[in-house]
This record gives sequence, structure tokens and C-alpha cells, in this order.
Amino acid sequence: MRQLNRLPTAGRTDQNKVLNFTFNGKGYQGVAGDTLASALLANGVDVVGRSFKYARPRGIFGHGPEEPNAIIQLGSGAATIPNLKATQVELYEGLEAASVNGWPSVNFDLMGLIGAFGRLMPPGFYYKTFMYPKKLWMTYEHFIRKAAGLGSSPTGRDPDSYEKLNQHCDVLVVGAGPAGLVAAREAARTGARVIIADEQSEFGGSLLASTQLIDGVPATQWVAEITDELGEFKNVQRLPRSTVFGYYDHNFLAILERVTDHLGISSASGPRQCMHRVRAAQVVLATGAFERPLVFAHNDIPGVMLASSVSTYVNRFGVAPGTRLVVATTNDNAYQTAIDWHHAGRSVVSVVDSRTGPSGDLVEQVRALGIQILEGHGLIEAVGGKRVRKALVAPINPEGSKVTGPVQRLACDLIASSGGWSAAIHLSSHTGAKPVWDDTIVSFRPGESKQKERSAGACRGTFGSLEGLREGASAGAEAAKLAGFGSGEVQFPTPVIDQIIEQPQQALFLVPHNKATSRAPSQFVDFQLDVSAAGIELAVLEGFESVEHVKRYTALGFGTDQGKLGNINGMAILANALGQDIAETGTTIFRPSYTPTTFGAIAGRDINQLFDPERYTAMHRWHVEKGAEFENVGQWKRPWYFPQRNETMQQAVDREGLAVRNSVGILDATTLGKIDIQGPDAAEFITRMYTNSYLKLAPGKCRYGVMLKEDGMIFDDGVCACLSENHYLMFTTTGGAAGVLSWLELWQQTEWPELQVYFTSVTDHWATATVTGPNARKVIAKVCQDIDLASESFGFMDWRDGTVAGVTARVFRISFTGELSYEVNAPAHYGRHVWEQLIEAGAEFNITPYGTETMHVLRAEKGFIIVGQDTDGSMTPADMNMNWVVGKNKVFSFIGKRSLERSDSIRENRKQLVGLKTLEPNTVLPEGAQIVNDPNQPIPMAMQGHVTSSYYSASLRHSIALAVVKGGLNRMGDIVYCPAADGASIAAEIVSSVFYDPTGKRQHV
Amino acid sequence: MLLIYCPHCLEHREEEEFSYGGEAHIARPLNPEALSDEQWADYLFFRKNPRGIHHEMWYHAIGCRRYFNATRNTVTYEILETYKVGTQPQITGADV
Amino acid sequence: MSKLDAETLSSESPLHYFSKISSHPVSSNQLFNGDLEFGVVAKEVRLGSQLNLRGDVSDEQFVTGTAAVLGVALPTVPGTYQYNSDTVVYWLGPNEWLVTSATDAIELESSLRLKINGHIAIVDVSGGQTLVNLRGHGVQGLLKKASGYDFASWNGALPGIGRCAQTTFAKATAIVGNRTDGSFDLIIRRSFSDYIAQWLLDAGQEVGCRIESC
Amino acid sequence: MKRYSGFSLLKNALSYHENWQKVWRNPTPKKDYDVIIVGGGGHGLATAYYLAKVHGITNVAVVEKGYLGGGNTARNTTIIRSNYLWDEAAQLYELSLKLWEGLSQELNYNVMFSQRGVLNLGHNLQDMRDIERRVNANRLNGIDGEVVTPQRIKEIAPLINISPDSRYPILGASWQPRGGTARHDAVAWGYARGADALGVDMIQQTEVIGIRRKGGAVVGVETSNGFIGARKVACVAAGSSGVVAAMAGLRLPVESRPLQALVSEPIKPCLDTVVMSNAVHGYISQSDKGDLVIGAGVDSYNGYGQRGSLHVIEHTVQAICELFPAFSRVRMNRQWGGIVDTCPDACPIISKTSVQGLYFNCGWGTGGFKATPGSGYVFADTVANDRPHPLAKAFNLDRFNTGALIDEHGAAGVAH
Ligand SMILES: Cc1cc2nc3c(=O)[nH]c(=O)nc-3n(C[C@H](O)[C@H](O)[C@H](O)COP(=O)(O)OP(=O)(O)OC[C@H]3O[C@@H](n4cnc5c(N)ncnc54)[C@H](O)[C@@H]3O)c2cc1C
Ligand SMILES: NC(=O)c1ccc[n+]([C@@H]2O[C@H](COP(=O)([O-])OP(=O)(O)OC[C@H]3O[C@@H](n4cnc5c(N)ncnc54)[C@H](O)[C@@H]3O)[C@@H](O)[C@H]2O)c1
Ligand SMILES: Cc1cc2nc3c(=O)[nH]c(=O)nc-3n(C[C@H](O)[C@H](O)[C@H](O)COP(=O)(O)O)c2cc1C
Ligand SMILES: [Zn+2]
Repeated sequence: MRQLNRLPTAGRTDQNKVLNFTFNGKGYQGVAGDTLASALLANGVDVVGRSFKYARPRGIFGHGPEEPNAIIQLGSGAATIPNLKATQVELYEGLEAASVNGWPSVNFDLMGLIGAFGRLMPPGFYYKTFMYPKKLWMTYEHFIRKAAGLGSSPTGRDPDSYEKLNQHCDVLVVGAGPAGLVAAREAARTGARVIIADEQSEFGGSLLASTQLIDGVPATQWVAEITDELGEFKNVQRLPRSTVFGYYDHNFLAILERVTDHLGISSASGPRQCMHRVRAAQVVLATGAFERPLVFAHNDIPGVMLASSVSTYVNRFGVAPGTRLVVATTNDNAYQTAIDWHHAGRSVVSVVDSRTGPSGDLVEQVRALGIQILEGHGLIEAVGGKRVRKALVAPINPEGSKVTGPVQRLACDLIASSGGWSAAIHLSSHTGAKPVWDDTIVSFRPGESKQKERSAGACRGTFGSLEGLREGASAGAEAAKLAGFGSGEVQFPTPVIDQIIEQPQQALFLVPHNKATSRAPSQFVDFQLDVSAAGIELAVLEGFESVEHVKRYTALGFGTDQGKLGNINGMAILANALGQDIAETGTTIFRPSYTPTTFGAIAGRDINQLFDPERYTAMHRWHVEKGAEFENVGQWKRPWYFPQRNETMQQAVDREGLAVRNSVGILDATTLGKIDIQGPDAAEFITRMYTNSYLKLAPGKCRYGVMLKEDGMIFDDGVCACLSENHYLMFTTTGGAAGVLSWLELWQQTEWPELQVYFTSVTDHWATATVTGPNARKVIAKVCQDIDLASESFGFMDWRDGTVAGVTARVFRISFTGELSYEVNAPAHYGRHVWEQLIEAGAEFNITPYGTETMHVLRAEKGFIIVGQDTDGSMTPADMNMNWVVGKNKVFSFIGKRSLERSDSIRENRKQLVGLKTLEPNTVLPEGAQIVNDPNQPIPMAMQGHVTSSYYSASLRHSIALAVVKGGLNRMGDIVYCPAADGASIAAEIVSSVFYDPTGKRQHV
Repeated sequence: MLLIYCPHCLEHREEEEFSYGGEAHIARPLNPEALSDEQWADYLFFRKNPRGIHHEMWYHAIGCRRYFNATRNTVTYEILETYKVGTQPQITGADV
Repeated sequence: MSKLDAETLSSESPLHYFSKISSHPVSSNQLFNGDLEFGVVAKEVRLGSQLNLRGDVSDEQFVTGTAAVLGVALPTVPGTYQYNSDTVVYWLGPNEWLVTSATDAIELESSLRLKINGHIAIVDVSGGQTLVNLRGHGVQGLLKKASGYDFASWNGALPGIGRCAQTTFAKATAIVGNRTDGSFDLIIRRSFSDYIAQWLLDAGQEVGCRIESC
Repeated sequence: MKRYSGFSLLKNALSYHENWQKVWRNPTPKKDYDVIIVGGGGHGLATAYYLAKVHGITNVAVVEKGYLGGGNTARNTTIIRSNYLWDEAAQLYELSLKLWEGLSQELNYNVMFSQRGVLNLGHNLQDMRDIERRVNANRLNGIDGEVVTPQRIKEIAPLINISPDSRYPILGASWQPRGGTARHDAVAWGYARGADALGVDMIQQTEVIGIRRKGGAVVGVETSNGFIGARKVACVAAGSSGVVAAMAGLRLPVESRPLQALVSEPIKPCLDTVVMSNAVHGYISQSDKGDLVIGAGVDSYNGYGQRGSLHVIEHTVQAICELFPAFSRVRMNRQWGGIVDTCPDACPIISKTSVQGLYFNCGWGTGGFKATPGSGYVFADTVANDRPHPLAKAFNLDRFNTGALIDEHGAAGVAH
């Protein structure tokens, strides 16, 4: 296929390297260095998409991130990418792309018929209709939603990986146009660490399409030289294809680097994209400016483009996107496009200038080329269907508000429009700096800096090349100085560049039409979302006066281009409708992302198994080998149960539980938090934190305690052991470990620094094996000879140091099962060794490893609570029937004590922990079931509480449950009901929460 | 993401290393039992929550494990100073 | 535990299950043939003991006493460590240090307790953490992936004076120290070590990463 | 007020949309009002509407420092559900949900309330216990809901990852079919239009900077444009509630925190419900325009910045990629922040104060959008009758003294 519009001049492309690609299923050829957009234009593809609301045919309008129309779906399958802008997709061999809208095709879109009813869909039409009849709304919505969206999400897992780098630098330069390049060079020579990032595939910014000479050489050569020069500095990192997408607090910026996208392969060999998280001491913003389109009737027909884009396609890509050009402008700058077009050997029909008497250097050059200039004229309407055929031009008044003469028709197939330039103030706005309107440059400028940044060049509203270079250089030097490098003086001579004299531009945001705006053919402001000048005026008519209201009512700036083209025109039209000036009207806020950012890159490698650390105990591999099922407890993986052969969970749990009750079981309890506490005031401190007292706890002894928050609610529980005078070891719940440690530190460091006590986490140091059951002592005795295990000398709630399986260990006689129990703590490197030795020693007793589920059953049989399961942040010790653990006479008002005296804490019918026994013994109440007195009452029912824990108890041969019930402790023997989803309800009797061994004999043996 | 100068580590560190500890300089009542429910509630739940200068606690959780105080502007998020527990801020001031 | 026992008992270091595990973009066949270069070699180092030490630097007896026993001065400058051939003392906080030593923990603790007393704390954490030395040309890059800490800011430090920082490491935490040979030491918690190993293999894949446990 | 309908749209189209009526007037404030409402968010506007509509009190002004509905109302992820745990909260949110169900017709303004259902995922055993508990409580309170399996979740949201091998596998969810989303801006505009038609003055770009009292009673507000008198002042200032309370010498148990959200580029419909996960911390729905609307957890520190940050978004996007691996190649279009007023028990304050004639409605924190109609309804009633509406009683300020908190943190956990 011939590339009709390919020029002999190559620009920055390599015409010898031909690349094949497809668009909407049809094959084309482009060349290396093309973007998808330039290649499509080279092939004369006019219609690339359909607009969002009216399904109007749309063509390529710009050449960079401002592109509103050429939104495409790249590739297919799991690697497809929705919503890329064709102007930013670098062409590669085999590229496949498709339009995102248009059915059955972009060229013939049935939805386009809707466009004919556009009048029925002004802004806000949804809000005014589809309300009646009420029950049809969800049907209407179904169809509204069907029309939603641009491209399609992949449906499979992303085949690519993404990288993240934390970067630190002294000076970050954003943008590698002329201003950015010289800024980076000035900063680099001071020795500062410099990063320079640019979104485009190569450095140079607007110079890549420039025909200017700098320092006597073509601009692109100058760019190549200075880019190489930067490369020689060790302290400079150059990042092309890197978009600075967000500027966050404390000079933190995020860059998305597209590492392999341009290669077009799913990168088996490395990350597709890399997100740089940059902490910069100083920042230079040199992000350039966007050309503003003129708003005229049917300015969205394919063949209407930005003037600078036409020049870019000609000069940089060697593509002429048409044959006969009309330039419509308000300024001198766009005359360059006429010159470029002319030099490309194509015909310039006319330059339509809204001003009278233009005479700048470029204007004169155009005149000298014999090109027609229509002064004081506006291009009021484009004519055409899928491509421009004519431009309607007419004289307009000097204010630009009225057509004052007859309409002329200019036959053409390309309209280049320029309404001036808008500084790219996006990143400065991210910081909260409030943009300032400047009438002289007809643009917003960056507001007063809120961060350590400055802008230079076009993004600061300095549109002259020489001034931009000067500004860039001094910004670079200044930034380096403030970061502690160099003198702040510019060192390199300012590049020599021809000065072009330009005349003032005209501020013209809406080209008048001979019909009123409301009646003229649509004059588009935001192309992607089909927001027209009439739409904005309508919003005002309806009373939406704030710029934010207009944005939200019309969707102006909501698109994937975030209003890079449309915002200023829209705001100016709004200001005009309100009779205000633009400064008064203000602007909407730019926020990250500067251009859209891949979720995968934001997530980085922290996905799948690396989403959150998995914490393992020293015995983890043993559990895996034995086929344990695991439960997530916080970040820990804990064995849940150990199924044998084809056992169900219930069967395994029954077996494990019976083993503990009848012989001996072993549990990996390593995950409990452990905090070493030392210091002369340790006992006093611990006593302040727990509800009970530790002042008299002797070495060798342990005590169970409950911790409250200051609001009186239970927050953690565990055993605390006195290791020696002034030395304690505190156990916390698995999930509470980190929270408890910082809680202790908080009180010691901020409230009672006078208390001398140190805390150190030893959770990881110790591996803990709980050996429990009537045969526990016999098992321990086999592997531990240096502790006297006799109950008289090593009693319940004692601990001893000793050697277990040859390892120095600490053994606690504490019990969460109600059986005789030993918790063996050994340094974790020996954790598996000790565990295996215990298993071996227990073999003759059929020692049975059990998991958290069995542990839960066993402790529930004993009525022991689990904080976080039986409590929920609204439970006091009294609610848990645990007043015995509250030291009422403690001298110091322990944390949370005062709250226990509030009227609500002492209220009569608070929910209290009780046991429930189902009348039908095999029925297990669902955990979370609600409890009512009368299951037949009407809804809403009066709920009395809920089931917190519920199991089948194999040793008791009936189900057991713990529940919290209003006034439950005074309701023993009452029958209550748990209504189920199916309408049935389960009856249960309120009983004591201790089901097993109520006197506690077994743990004391 | 904030960059916070730890007065113990004597370095700026990333916010990810710290956890926020709430308003600073709230002394625990010496005799809670002597307080009315209202006074106790005031201590428990009521905070200044200013728009502007705020004295607040931070914990260098993944670092030196010390609590310290910071004076931060809650609108701009600028941290004007950090200082050790037990010392007073240099910067106080009316809300912005 | 006595040294004798330690030799006869089977212990498992935190990275025990990662001995000689590698990730590399090239095929695994090539890996073990010849000395293919790994950008990152993470080698777990066997230590005698790790003690967490607490005390008051204004207490002269504490400062001189620890120095006498350990043979290195207590670092009091934040973010630094002091060392000799078999002992390293890392500054962790204004009253907190980590001592790693070739000496057995119990022995070391009791010698320390002989010299220092008052309000101090000595806690054996040997079982709770491990030291991994990271070397190779890919290490600096890897650290940039792992942490927001600016390790490059250490480059100006005087040779012989170690820098260290307790900071975030991927989604876990680590104490990181530099070494004069350009490599870095990483001290990580036992329960997170599998995660960190997996993370190193993943993040080091491009340059090639090899883990050697002790 | 001219009614909206398909017919009115047609008629106006024929006259080139040149004759539409203003949705609200932009009046100059009167000297004084019966009631001044501080804050023109959804809640303030709804309060004004119901004061006029239900209580006949029309001499009302809503004073808004920025533009109507520009606070959290403009910034939220628009999730609506009523499946709260505690009776008090459930009843309040259910009143609201019932009002949502007829709101477009009530206001003659299509707020696009879309009952596409809400899933709250459970990722561990305790999550599932809590889900059971909440769903059971909801059922007995007459609120729809069921506990669903991973397979059923997959049917409802086909792109979701229910693999048991994920780091935090999905074990189940609660499913409230009547929940969904609404078009947030339209809610504010619809209420404003309705209130305006009943005579309420909407005073925009006017900041309340003081609350004037005489004796123990309010007499009006100082604003950036001068004093306006009022017999009653009702404050509905969300993130700024603490600041407004301070003007009357009051303190509130609220702290203002940033809450962040983001949207993707619009993509073709692929998620037809709302998915929330507390454990991995992210929630997501797809708007009628096609963008994925994604919310984060609340920031850890106080702030009035209304900006987003990167690390919070990173965490949230990781969670979304965990739940929906297919979205990895979709891209973030915009991120922002709101300022939410968080209460210690994650429940609102709807209360009289110690100052006669001064009322507060605040503390909705991360989840008040769904309450907009109900909140306005009970608050209007409270202000009109100078006593708490029965459903507002439990939400008085005194609960912080007595300890009778309604702790939605503890057990329900889910924030939005
Ligand atoms: C990112 C995000 C996501 C959320 N997601 C959800 C969700 O999915 N579901 C849900 O139910 N809720 C959600 N919420 C919470 C919800 O947005 C709020 O609870 C709700 O919108 C509060 O409404 P409001 O009218 O009280 O507040 P706002 O809309 O904030 O209104 C308060 C108004 O008071 C004005 N004001 C303040 N001070 C003054 C003054 N001095 N003078 C005059 N005017 C003043 C403000 O300008 C503002 O307009 C979310 C919030 C955020 C930020
Ligand atoms: N005469 C006029 O009216 C006029 C108007 C505008 C520009 N110009 C000319 O354009 C040049 C402006 O130079 P300049 O250096 O200021 O701008 P530039 O446009 O040449 O370069 C800006 C660069 O910044 C990059 N960029 C923008 N935002 C970015 C982001 N967030 N992340 C990464 N990269 C980003 C762009 O890709 C671009 O390469 C001058 O030569 C000037 O004369 C003239
Ligand atoms: C539900 C919802 C959907 C949104 N969708 C978009 C969108 O598609 N495009 C867009 O640019 N912004 C979208 N926004 C964000 C708004 O542009 C804006 O950032 C947000 O309301 C906060 O206001 P501010 O940025 O002006 O402070 C959306 C916001 C919400 C609450
Ligand atoms: Zn620190």
C-alpha cells in the first residue's frame, strides 16, 4: 500500500526502515520513527474514531498528549491496552490497533444516527429525563451504560511486569525541550545529581519539529549535541519516554518510564514500564506549552488540526496530512505552518487571520511566498463529512464577536488552526499553586510556588525561543544552587538563535458564526466529550456559574486528555457568558495524572504473592510437608488443621481435639507476640497497662492479663511472666503484637518518661511449641532432663529455664486448652529441631499436631475468649465476665479504668459473654448468628446479641457456642433463638461459657 | 508523601517509616477518677483538629522507634519543625 | 547454648531453604555451568550472636563498660556503626544498639552484665534475625527498588566509618549497613526472610540474583 | 419550577435550548432567616429541602463557601448501601436508602440511582464471621442482604479473581442487591433545585467565618460578605465541622482526614456492581461513563489539603490489581482527595449543642454520601422541632460522655 502523504524529506524518521502494521484490521506501512498517528496520516486515514456522545467521525487533531480524538485499542488478548493516543504510540513492526468506538465500523457508525439527535442530548439531559415510569429506570440505565467507555479492558492476567525505583536527586528537570536541556546542563556542571525526564521518545521537545538554527546548526543537531553532552556527566540521568505524571507534597514526583512499549513485545526480558518515585531537592519545570485550537462551527471534522501539529507532521515525520491547506490563526506563530506546508510542496490556500494588519517576520515571509492572507477574517465553519471539503470564512469585527461581511468558501482538505498557546502549568498546579491569568500572553501562568520548584520556558508563558533558553539556563543554575551546588550563575553562553519579531496575538476563544451560538452548527470546545460552546452557554443559562459546576455539568475537561486543548477556550466562553473576565472566572484544577498512568506500573511488583509479606514460623516447612491447610492470621500463615488422607476439616478437628483431651497434642504457637521488658519500673509500668497487678508477681511466675484502650474496651490479652527482678516477658495476641509494642512505647516515651523501662520485640527470636494433654508431662520428660517437672515444683502458671532436646529453652506452664500444657520456647534457629524431637518423643503417645481450628474449639470448650472474635472493640472485661482480671483496688488508675465507670459501661443490660447449647445437640449454630427471644416476632426483630464462636465439640459430643447476650449472665437456662436465612430458627439454651472441666482440675495436674 | 526529619536519627526519612500519633501535648489527667464524665470524654475524644498549625506526635516505627513531635501545617502539609517529646515547639500560631 | 551443642544439633538459619537458589533471565541450565555473573549475590552470614542493647549514653559506666567488653566503642552518632574483626555495634536509636558478634550470646550477655548495670537492657535476639550480605554490580540498583532511603548519600562517608539505617525494605523492614568493599549488609527478621528472599529473586531477576544461605 | 421530562427536553430542543429555566437563583442574601444552613454539600442542601418541604420552613439560606456540592459531595465514590451492623446505624441508613429509591421522582431530577448491588468481600475467617453477623442483623432489621460464595461473586463480577492461591483469597462476601451508586453532582443539584423552588436561598462563594451569639443563643453568622441574622444555625460542614464549631467556642470529637480516590480512563462496561474489600483495602465500581471509580482508605493524619498522594494510591491500586488482575493495563486518569470528618466510633453526630439554636450534623467520615437523603430528613426534623428526630437520638453528642458509642469500626469495619 502506498503512503500517499509521505514526503521525500524524512524528518526524524528513517524511511528505509519500513514497518507493517494494521489499523481496524487493514494492513498499512509506516517507517521507523513514526508514531501511529503519523503513519495513519501518511496513509491518508481520515477517520480514526467516533466521538463519545454523538458518535461523530473524528480524525487526528494533535501530535502529542493533547490528542482528544485518536484514541485506540492496541493489540489484543491479555496484552491489549485500551485508550492509547495514536499520537503517543511509537510505531513498531506488526503493531495492531483499532478504533475504540464505532459500530459496525468507524467509517459507518450506526450510533452516528444519534448524532442527528444531538439536540436532544444537551449537557445534563440525563438529569432531566429517564425518570418516568420509575420502574423503567434500571432498563434505561442498562442502555446508557452500554454506550459507555472508550476502549476495552483486557480480561486476562497481565503478561508483563513492572518496576519501581526510588530516586533521589538534587535537581529534577521535567521536559527536555530547549529550556529543559539547558537547565539540566547548567545544573549538571555544578556536580548536582540531575535527572531530566521527557515524555517523548527523544529529547528536544518542540525543537524536534523546528526548522530554526541554533548556534548555527539545525535545531535537531543542537539537540543531539547537548543531549550527548548531558550523557557524559556521571551525575546526570537522562530519561526519555518518561512522563512526570504527578507532583506531590514535599517535592515528591512520580515518573512513568515506558521501557519496552515502543518495542511492541510483551517483555519476557524485563519490565514493561518503570515507575520512578523521585524525591528531588529542587525541580525545574520546563514542560512547554500546548497550542489552542480555534472554536468554530464543525471544527471537529477530520482534516482540522492544530497548526503546530501540521508543522510537526511535515517537519518531524515527513508526512503531509492533506493537500490544500487553510490556516486559521489569531497569531503570528501559525504562519510558520503555512511556510512549512509551502516548502513541503503543497498548496496553501489562504491564511485566515482574525487580526487586521499583521506584519511580524513570519507574516512577511508568508507574504513574500505569495500566499493569500485574509486579514480581519474568521474561519467560521468547516464543511465536510468524513473529511474537510471547504472552509467558510468571513470578515469579523475587531473584537471577534460578530461576523461583519459575506461568507467566502475556500475549497481545502486541511485546516490548521491556532488560537494561541496555553502554558503547560499542570505540574505546578498539582502542588496547589494557583494559576494566574495573563492577558498579554493569553494564557495562564504558573502561580506562586508552593514547593521547591520553578518554571522555565514556554510553560512559564515565555514563548520566545531566546528568552526561554535564558530562563532555562538560569533556572537550572538557581535550582542547583539552592540544592547546595554551584554559585547560581549561568556558566554556558546563551545559544545563538535568530530572533523572530512577532506581533501581539488576538485573544479569540470563540470564532463568531452568522448564527447565534445556540443555533450555529456545533462549535466544539472539548472534542472527546462533545462539549460545545453552546453547551457551556446553556450551563450558564441554567444557573451553573462556577467554573467547577460548568465542568461537572458539561464534562468539560473530564476526558483522557484532561482538557489540554479545551480548558482555556471553555473557561473564556464561560467568562464571556457571565460577563466576567477570565481571571475572575478562574480555572478548574489540574491533578495527577498528567497523562494516564498504567495501574500495573503504580502497583509495581507488589502483586500476587508479593502483595503482602507472608510470615512463616521456623516450623513452617514441616507443616507444609505434613499437608497442613493454612489460615491467614494477619500476615502470618498458621496451620489451620492437618487433614489426614481424605479427612474433612470437621473430621480432622475432631481427631485433633480428642487427641489433646485424651493423650497429647502439639501446636505451633510461635506467632504470639513476645515483648521483653526490662527496667527498675517494669512491674509498675506493666501494672498500669493491664487491668490487674504485676507488682507482686515473683520470678518464675506468670499471670494472665487484659489490656484496655482508654475507652475501657478490651484491646489485647495475654500472659506476662516475671523472668527476674525488673525483667518480664509479655505475650500478646498474634495480630496485636506490633500494636501492643507501639502502645507500650507510646505511654513510656510520651507520658511516663520517668518510668525506667525498655521494650524489645522477641517475637521472631523464639519458636514456640505447645505440648498439651494429659500425657504432656511424659513427652516433655523425655526430652528435658534438667527441669523438675513435678507439679509441686513446676506448677500451673510457672515457667522454668532448661534444656529441651539439647537446646537451651524456656518452658511455660500455661494452658489455652484447659489441659496440662507446656509451652516450649526455643531460639528459632532450633525451632524445627525441637519440634521434631517433641514429635518423636510423643510418638508413643500418638502426639498429634493440631492447628488453629482445633485450638479454637478447645479454648471455647473452656470458655476462653479470643480478642477480636469474641470481642469487637465494644466489650469491657465485665462484658466478658472477666471482672476477676480487673484490679479494683489498684493504686494507679490503669489505662481504661476510668471509662469503666461511665454510665454506659455500668448499664444493666449490656451484652455479656455466655455459653449456648443448642437443644438439638448436633446442630452447630452459625458464627455470627443473631439471637432473639421470640423467633416469631415481626421484622424488625429485637436482637439480643450474637454468636461469636461456635463449634462441634467432639469430646463433649454436642455443639457448643459462645455468644454475647444482653444481660446474659442473669439469664442462665433461658431458651433463645437464632433465626436463619431460610426462615427456620435454631433454639439454644443459655449456659455457662465454661463447658469443660469447670473447676480447672485438668490444667493443674 | 511527607518527608519527615527525625530529631533522633537527624535525617529526613520517608513517611512510610513513620506512623502518626495524633495531637501532641495532651497530658493524661493525673486523677481520672476525680473527673466528671464530660471532662473524661474531653480527654478521650475531643481534639483541636485545627486548620493550620498543628502540634502532633509521630512514631519512627521503622527507624529509631522513638516518638517525637512535629509542627505541621494541616493545609499545606509543610512541616515547620520536629522536636523531642518533653520539649516545647518553637512555632505556634494562629490558624491560617 | 554451649558451642558443643550447637555443633551437634541441626539448626536452620532463616534462609535455610534458599540455599543456592537463583533467578536469572538466562536459562537455568547455563546458571550452574561456569561462573555466570550474578548482579546480586545475597549471602547469609552465620553469626555467633545478636544482642539488642539498651542504655543511657550519659551513663559513663555504660559507655566505657560496653566498649571494654565489645572491643569497639558504642556508636553515638545516629546512623553509624562501629566494628572490629568479629563485633559490630549498630546505632538503632538514641538508647538502642544492635551488637552482632562471633561470641556466643549467653557468654557475651554475661560478660556485659558484669561490666554494666543500672537501667540497661540486654536482649538476645539471635534467633529472630539474620544477616545477609549483598554484593554485586546490581546491588545499588536493587536497594533503590527496595527502599526509599537514599543510600547513595553515604557515598561521601569516610572509609572505615560504617553507615547504617533501619528502614523499609520492600514491604518489610531491615537494618542496612555499608561495607568498605562496596557491599551491603542486610539484617532482616526471621519471619519475613522468606518474603524478602522471594522479593530479592524477583527484583534481582534482570541482573541475576543468587541466594546462598548459611 | 418547570418540570423536567422527555417532553420538556423535546420542546426545549425545538427552541434551541434557549429557554431553560435556572436550576437555582443566585440571590443576594436577606438580612435574616429563620434557619441558616452552613455548608452547601449534599447534606446541607437536603436539610434545606426537607425543612421547606416537610416542615414548611422556607425562610432558609444555605451558605456555602465555594460552589454547591463542591466538598466531599463532589469527591466521593458514590457507594450507597444500608447494610450497617448496629440497629441505630442500620435504621438511619435504611431510611436513607428508601428515600433514594424514590428520589429522582421526588426531586424531578434524575440522580441516576443505580441499584446494581454492593459486595463486601471477606478474605479471612474473621471477615466471614463479621459478614455473617452483619447480614443476619440486617435481615432481622428488614434490610436485604445475603452471604454469597466465591462462585456467586464471580457470577456477579466476572473479572474478579477468586483463586484460592491469591495472597488473600476471597472467601465470600455480603451482597446487598438494593445497594449501588448515584450520580453525586446530580444529588446536590437536584436538592438545590428543589429547595430553591420552595424559596430557599442558595448563597454561594460566601464563607461563614463566625457564629454570633447573644446570651446562650445564636443570632446569626458572620460571613466573608457580612453578617446574616438567623434564629437557628444548622452546621453541615463535613471536613470543616471542627473549624465551624470553634467559631461558636465548641469542640467536636471529630478529626479531619484526607480521603483519596481516583478514576481510570473510561472503558467499556465490565463491572456491573460495586465491590468493596476492607482487608486488602480498596473499593471499585464503574461509572455510567465507563471510568473505574476507585477509593482508598483514609489517610493516617489530619489534613485539609484536598490533594492526593502517591503512596496511598499505590496501595489502593495494588489492592485493585489483586482483586481484578485484568485491570493492570488500564490506566489512571485522575486522582484527588476530600476532607472527611471522622468520629471515634465511625458514626455521625446529629445533635443539638449547648448553644440554643445551634445544631450540628457531621462526623459522617468516609461514608456519608449514601446517607444524604436520610441525614437531611432527620436533621431537618431535629432543627424544626428543636429535639432529636427519633432516628437521630442515638447520634447525639452526649454519647461521648456516657460511652454509648455505636461502634461501626469494631465489627462492621467497612467504611464507605
Ligand atoms: C474520596 C471519598 C470517597 C467517599 N466515598 C463514599 C462512598 O462511596 N459512599 C459514601 O456514602 N460516602 C463516601 N464518602 C463520604 C461522603 O462524601 C461524605 O460523607 C458526604 O459527602 C458528606 O456530605 P456533606 O454534604 O456533609 O459534606 P460536603 O459535601 O463536604 O459539604 C460540606 C460543605 O460545607 C462547606 N463549608 C465548610 N465550611 C464552611 C464555612 N465555614 N462556610 C460555608 N461553607 C462551608 C464546604 O465547602 C462544603 O461544600 C467519600 C468521601 C471521600 C472524600
Ligand atoms: N512563539 C510561540 O508562540 C511559541 C509558543 C510555544 C512554544 N514556542 C517555542 O517552543 C519552545 C519552548 O521550549 P520549551 O523548552 O519551553 O518547551 P518544549 O515544548 O520545547 O518542551 C517541553 C517538553 O516537555 C515535555 N513534557 C511536558 N510535560 C511533561 C511531563 N509531565 N513529563 C515529561 N515530559 C514532559 C514535552 O514532551 C516536551 O518535550 C521554544 O523554542 C519556543 O520558542 C513558541
Ligand atoms: C464518581 C466520580 C467520577 C469521576 N470521574 C471523572 C472522570 O471521568 N474524569 C475526570 O477528569 N475526573 C473525574 N472525577 C474527578 C473530578 O474531576 C474531580 O477531580 C473531583 O470531583 C475532585 O474535585 P477537584 O479535582 O476539582 O478538587 C470523578 C469524580 C467522581 C467523584
Ligand atoms: Zn528516628
